[in-house]
Amino acid sequence: MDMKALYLVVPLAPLAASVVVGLFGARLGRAAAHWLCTLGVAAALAASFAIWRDVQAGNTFDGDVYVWAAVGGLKLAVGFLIDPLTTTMMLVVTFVSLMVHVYTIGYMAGDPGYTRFFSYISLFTFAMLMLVMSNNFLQLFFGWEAVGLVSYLLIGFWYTRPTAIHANLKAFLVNRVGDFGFVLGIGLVAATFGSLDYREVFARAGEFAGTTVDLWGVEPWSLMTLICVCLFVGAMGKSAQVPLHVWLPDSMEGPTPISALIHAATMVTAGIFMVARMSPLFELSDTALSLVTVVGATTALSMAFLGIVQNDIKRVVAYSTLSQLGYMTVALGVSAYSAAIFHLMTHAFFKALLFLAAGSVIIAMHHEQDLRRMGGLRRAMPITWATALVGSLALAGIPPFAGFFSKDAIIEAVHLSTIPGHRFAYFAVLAGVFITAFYSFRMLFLAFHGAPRWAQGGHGDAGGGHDASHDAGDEPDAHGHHGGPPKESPWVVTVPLVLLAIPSVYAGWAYIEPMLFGDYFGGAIVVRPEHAVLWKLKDEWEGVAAFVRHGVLSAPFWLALAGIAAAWYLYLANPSLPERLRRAAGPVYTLLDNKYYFDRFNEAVFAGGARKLGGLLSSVGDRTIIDGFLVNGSARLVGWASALLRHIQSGYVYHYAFTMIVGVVALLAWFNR
Amino acid sequence: MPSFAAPTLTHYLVLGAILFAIAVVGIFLNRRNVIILLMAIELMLLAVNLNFIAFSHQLGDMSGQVFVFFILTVAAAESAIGLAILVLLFRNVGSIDVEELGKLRG
Amino acid sequence: MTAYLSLAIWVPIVAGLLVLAVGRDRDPGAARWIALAGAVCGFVVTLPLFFHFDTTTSAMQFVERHAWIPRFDVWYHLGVDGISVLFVVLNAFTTLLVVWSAWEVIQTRVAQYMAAFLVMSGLINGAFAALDAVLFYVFFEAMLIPMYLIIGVWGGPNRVYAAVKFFLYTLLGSLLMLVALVYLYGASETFAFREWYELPLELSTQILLFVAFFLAFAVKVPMWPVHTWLPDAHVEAPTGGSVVLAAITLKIGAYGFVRFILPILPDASRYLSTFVIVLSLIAVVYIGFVALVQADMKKLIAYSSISHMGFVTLGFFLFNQLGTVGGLVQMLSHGFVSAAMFLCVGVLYDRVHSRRIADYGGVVNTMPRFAAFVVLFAMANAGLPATSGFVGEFMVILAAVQVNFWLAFLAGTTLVLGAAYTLWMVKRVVFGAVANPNVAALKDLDRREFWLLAVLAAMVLLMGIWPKPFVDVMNASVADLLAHVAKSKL
Amino acid sequence: MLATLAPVMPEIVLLSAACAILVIDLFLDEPRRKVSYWLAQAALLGTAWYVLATAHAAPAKGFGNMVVDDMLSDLLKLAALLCVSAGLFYGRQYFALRGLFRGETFVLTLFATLGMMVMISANSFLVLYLGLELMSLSLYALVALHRTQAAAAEAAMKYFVLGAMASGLFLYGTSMIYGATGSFDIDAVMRATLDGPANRILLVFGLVFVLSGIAFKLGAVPYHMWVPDVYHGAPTPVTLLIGTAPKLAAFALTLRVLAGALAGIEFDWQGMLIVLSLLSMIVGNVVAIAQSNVKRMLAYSTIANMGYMLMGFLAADLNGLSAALFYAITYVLTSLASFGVILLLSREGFECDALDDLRGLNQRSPWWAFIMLLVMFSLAGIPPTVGFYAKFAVIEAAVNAQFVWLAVVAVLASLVGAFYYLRVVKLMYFDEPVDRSAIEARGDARAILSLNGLALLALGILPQPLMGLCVVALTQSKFL
Repeated sequence: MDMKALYLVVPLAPLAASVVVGLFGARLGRAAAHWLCTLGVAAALAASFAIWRDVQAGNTFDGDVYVWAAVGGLKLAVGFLIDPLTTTMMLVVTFVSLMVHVYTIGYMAGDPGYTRFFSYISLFTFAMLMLVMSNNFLQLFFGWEAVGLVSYLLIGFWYTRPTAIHANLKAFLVNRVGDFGFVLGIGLVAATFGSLDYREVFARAGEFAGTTVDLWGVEPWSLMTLICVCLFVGAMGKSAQVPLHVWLPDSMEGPTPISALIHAATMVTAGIFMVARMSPLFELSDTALSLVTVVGATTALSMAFLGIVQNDIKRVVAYSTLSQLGYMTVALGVSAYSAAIFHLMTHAFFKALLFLAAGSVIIAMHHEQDLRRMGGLRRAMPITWATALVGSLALAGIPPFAGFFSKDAIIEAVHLSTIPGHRFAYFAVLAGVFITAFYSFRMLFLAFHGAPRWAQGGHGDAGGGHDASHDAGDEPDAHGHHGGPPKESPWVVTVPLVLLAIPSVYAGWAYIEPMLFGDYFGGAIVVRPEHAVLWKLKDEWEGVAAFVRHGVLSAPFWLALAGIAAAWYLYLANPSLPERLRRAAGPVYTLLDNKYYFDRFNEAVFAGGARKLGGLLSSVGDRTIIDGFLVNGSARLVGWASALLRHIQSGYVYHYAFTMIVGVVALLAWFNR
Repeated sequence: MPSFAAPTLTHYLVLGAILFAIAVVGIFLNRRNVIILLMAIELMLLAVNLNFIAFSHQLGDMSGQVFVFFILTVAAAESAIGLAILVLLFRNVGSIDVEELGKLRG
Repeated sequence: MTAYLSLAIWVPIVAGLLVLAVGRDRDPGAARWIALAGAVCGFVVTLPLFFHFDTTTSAMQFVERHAWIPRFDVWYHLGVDGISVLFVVLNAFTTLLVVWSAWEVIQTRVAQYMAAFLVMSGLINGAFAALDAVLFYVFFEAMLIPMYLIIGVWGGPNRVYAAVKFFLYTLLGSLLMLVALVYLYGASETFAFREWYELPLELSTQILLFVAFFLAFAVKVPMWPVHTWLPDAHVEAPTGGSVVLAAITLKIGAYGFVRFILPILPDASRYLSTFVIVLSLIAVVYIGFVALVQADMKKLIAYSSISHMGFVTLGFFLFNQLGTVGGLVQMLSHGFVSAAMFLCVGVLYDRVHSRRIADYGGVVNTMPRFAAFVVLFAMANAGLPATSGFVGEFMVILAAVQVNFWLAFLAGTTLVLGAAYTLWMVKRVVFGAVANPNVAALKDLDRREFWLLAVLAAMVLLMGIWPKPFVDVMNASVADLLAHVAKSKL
Repeated sequence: MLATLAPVMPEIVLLSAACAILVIDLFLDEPRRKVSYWLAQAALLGTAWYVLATAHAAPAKGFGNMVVDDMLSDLLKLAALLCVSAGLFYGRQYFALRGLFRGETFVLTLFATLGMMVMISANSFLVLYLGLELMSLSLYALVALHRTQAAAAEAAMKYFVLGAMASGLFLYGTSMIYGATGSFDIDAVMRATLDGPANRILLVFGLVFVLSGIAFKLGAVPYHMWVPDVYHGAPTPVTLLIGTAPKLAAFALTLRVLAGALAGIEFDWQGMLIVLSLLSMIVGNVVAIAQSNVKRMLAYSTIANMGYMLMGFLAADLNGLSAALFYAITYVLTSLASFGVILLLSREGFECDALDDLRGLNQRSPWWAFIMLLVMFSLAGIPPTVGFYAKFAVIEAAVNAQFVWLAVVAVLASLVGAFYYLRVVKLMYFDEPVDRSAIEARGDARAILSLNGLALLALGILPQPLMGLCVVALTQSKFL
């Protein structure tokens, strides 16, 4: 089968499955539905793997499938760009998607919307693949918004829950704010380069390095900075960077599989992928890169803090995702694009693992998500515990797990970077390691170790603080079987966990060398010499063992260990301490608990403000001024004139005669002067 | 008795105009009854006749005076109809007072 | 060369009269079937227009020219080019939809209802195909009568005010245009407005003529601030009326810009382009906010139409190929999307007889297939890629960036605003738990309604996935138009 | 001798018929009153046929140049005759129900028509005056026909007084013109004003007074005060007669006097016409909105429409005058239909003259509602009815004569006007009917009214034949 057909199979197989299951799901029945979708994604994975090997053998591909529209010299088309970066992402997406498909068979077993759910996650896989494989900005934007749409549908999957439909609207709108910036960036690219194809844009990117554009009163900006900032706003929206991150925690309202697939492994990484793909443009603008670094650092640090205070198991993982995305963005900022992609890959595995483990715990605990009512599940759920431990170790960055290699590489890269803002980034990234280790093991200990707390009735002592509105509503009890002690989840759930645990372990040391230091990405990623931090690292590279030995001696590793120790001491050795600490840190705790008041601010200013402004414009602008004054006003004016003139027709003959004579006299006077 | 020059065209025209003005004023100043209106109309036509005769004499052309005869006949017909309507008005409205003629208005 | 255009005009009108003749209120069946036959023939006649259309040339095609009023050198002169052919087909298609959708809904005076739509469809085709200024004007105004009757006779409680306001608003603009047309006739001794493209006019006259034409077409587009008739007309009009009003009648206004204002008054257009662009942006942003707070579904969709049409006028006054084609595509897609959304509201209104958002909630639980369609059309209205709503907006934003970044910035806000008010409505109406007994008693789409929405959904998706066939039709004519606009006439 | 009388043969035929009917009617008792009605119709249609038969291109003068029979006068005479005949068809049932179905009704109508024909083909101020008076006096009598009605008496008195005063003004003006130009003959006066030694002050004085007389007949503001009261007071068929045919005669009067005789001082009367036209359009359209009585509303509509017609005269060239002629004819046609529908709806003891009586007509009888819709949209000047082309032609004439601002005001006034025409359509189509009694009307009246209504649409779709005819008529009459 020639390669071009294979490229088409990758996105179309999940699409076909999704459409068939979507339209005829009810008639096909649940088994046929999940088999069809899983097969679709599996076909995509196999094809991706074949393409990956073909690309490793050196032949990339960049061509159009069909011309979407040709207007005024601008060719808009749908086409594929197959190169190492694309194939890596394709593998990650299809692999995680397959794991989630298999996992969903178990997790959503009792849910009435079973076939609809499968159709949605296959549709999501199609959309993500189109985004990743595109060779022009138009299709990139198509994939961009399509994943936004499917995440909207999935977050609001249980549409009867008010919190879910609030969350999905919020997610879509915040994504749209990002897309607003993104479309402006694409507009600028089209205006400057006269084409939306990557090949032409990247080839001629250099010419416009110096050009500036004046923006009304603001002193002239460098064009490339403007383009990159706009594109990055799109990335911020999709990859949930501060301040456009508010939607991710709420998207936990959706079923857990999608949290794993969309809000950990694939969609949120779309922003990172896009910036990496746009490396030729970003390299031309230092201001944009420093912005990326600063935003990434703030996200990494601020979100990590929030992870500590969460009591809902899924929200802890959600904030951990936000923080890790901050790491990847920092990596992009310091031009260590391949490190970012590497971390993206490893993070996809262990984060999906953690989410699915959390899901497994939720099933076992009959949809109890509150960490304070778990504990001691180690013995009851050994496989979930073991895989969760692997995930946590990887997340914390303990060698030889994958997390260590990718996160350490980023920290080193930031350390060597000279981009403005790199000192703050380095501090944030380092502090982040400690906090990440702390909250990931806090979750592990609270859930799997210590005394079981699920037996006590009521809500448990340490409830307090965390906002009751969101978490109280647990997922609708789709499973029916309530009560009974937690026991290990069926194989359909645990097998994906194990399969994800494997790459979380070996992916790190296996791929660090080719990806970071080898020519793995080839032409896909362009780095200017003065930014090339990874080349400096390359000089000191003597192999994986040396890297581990060096890593073990350096600060991040010890910070991670300290984090784990702190978590062990606080939650296992001296469980009453966190309560006292919380009370001692009064105002800081409330600040963290209210997620820095972002939500309340957005609600009041943007949502409330828009409604008030709309109300004002509608009532004053439309009704009173235009309608009342101009339209009905003129009607009343004519009515008044009509009534006035009507009185002149008095009915008396002499008045009529008088008017006639006045007429004659007036004509005489007027025309005889 | 100072010598008295023969009246020229303008004298006649002025007289005609005065008569005409009196007739017109008669129509719209009159508040009492309709007969005065009829009389005013007759006066107006007579004023016009005066004008015609003056011009005809001045131009030395007979057609002006011929026109006068037509006007006289038409004036007669007019007053006939006017009086008929007057009678009708009296029978229906009960009075020929101009003030009563105000019901059709607006 | 068969006279397709004359057929496209007179077949619906004759069918309408036939329906009137045969229609009796006791057994409306006959009237309905003849109306459907008329609508189908009307649509079939327009298909060759699209399939035999030569996309390479910008010249007028399917031209027919017969003497009509030699006294004023007025000809019965018809022809379509890239800009107008799609709208003739869209109009016939919409009429077919409306006749089909009003099958059971309209019970009183069915014959007159169907006849009004058919006659109006013929008149609208006439307006799009006319190449003679008087012929265009006659169709442009005659179109008001059927719509006036539709809103007035079958409308809602406040229909009289809405109908009269609609009529007088449009009449005000068009009467001033009449004086402008006559003035141009005086200057050029012909009413064939394509000759006016070369007629030299100095700037001051051009500006006066611009004001006259602008008022006529701005009212119909509608542009802010002469838009307040549209929400009233939509709220009061029956479903079919709203569909045709939104899908086609608004397009005549925008078509007027492209056919009259831009080519005949190029210098005035360029001179006043900032003025029009500012109005368009107000329409996009101001109306976006106003739409957010509407409590009545139809009013919300009406305001969203104004916002989308703001994009069209913005696209036209950017004077580049991308902007103008984007504007035209946006008009076409808005025809499908707004027609579909009004039909959806119509489906709900026929069951619950209320248009207030507050009276609904959790419709998805009882009408899942309907909910799927509503979400699809809501996404198209918000301009999601792969739906037709995105194509026009994307092109206009791209064109706006070429002119000025801040234009694109303001225009771009529609991405957020459009999604906000549409999806907020969808959230309150479609999603959530079953709100009240009315919603609980709802039954899902019947076969007729399903296929109606399915056809529209197919068109929306087709135009979203592959707009090339539509864009290719317009390219040549738009290029020729822009050549005219670029050439100064002073 | 017969040859010299050829130009006036139609008038002679009509006169003799009228006198015959006057005498015959004496011998007819009540049930056979129909005979005089049909005789009157026969007279009208016979004369119309005669006019049509003897129509010939070249203008012929008669009675020593005092009467002219050109194509224009044939066209106007034909229109007037057919209009009066249709008026009688419509009004017949109304007359019968109200006891007005008497000989003198028909005789007076015929004499009024005769007066109009004389005015139309007059070529001298004297004949103009005679025709004017013959028509006016007959109409005064007709208005007072309904002996028992106080309103009719009041309307007749007002019409008489003001009419007499207007003709007085007209005569005073004629005397001035006679004094300035020395002749009554229109061609002679025209030559005198164009290049002769005419005394300008006297001429303009005369013009003002003559114009006042003419404006009264047309019903232009400020001489319009009689129109609403007479339309409202008179019995509806008489209102129909007053509102239609005399307008054609008034058009001929205006044409002969202004465009013909006083062509020399064109600049002056153009200025005056602008004032009259502007005022009429505005006052007519604005005050009509406040009316609740159909007849009064149509009265104001007449005033407004006459304002539009005068706009045609401003250009004073073939283009303008043919537009005005076309406007006059189409207006008469539309006005005929409008009163026709009102007469159709009137029944025993029920005057359909309040606007509310039209409520829900579409439900009572969709056909007549459609006809009234066509009438209303034709009056408002909305295509595809013929009213649009009339307004279009007149506006084109005004713009052609560089009066663009006047055209704009005219267009805005017609917008205001459109409101009350729309209101009638609203009443008919949107509201529920107040009384649901069936519509009884004679077959012939229904047929002619339908034809009349459909003519508005037919002429709307193909206006060229009538427009062409107007142009030819004016060019043939050679006084341009």
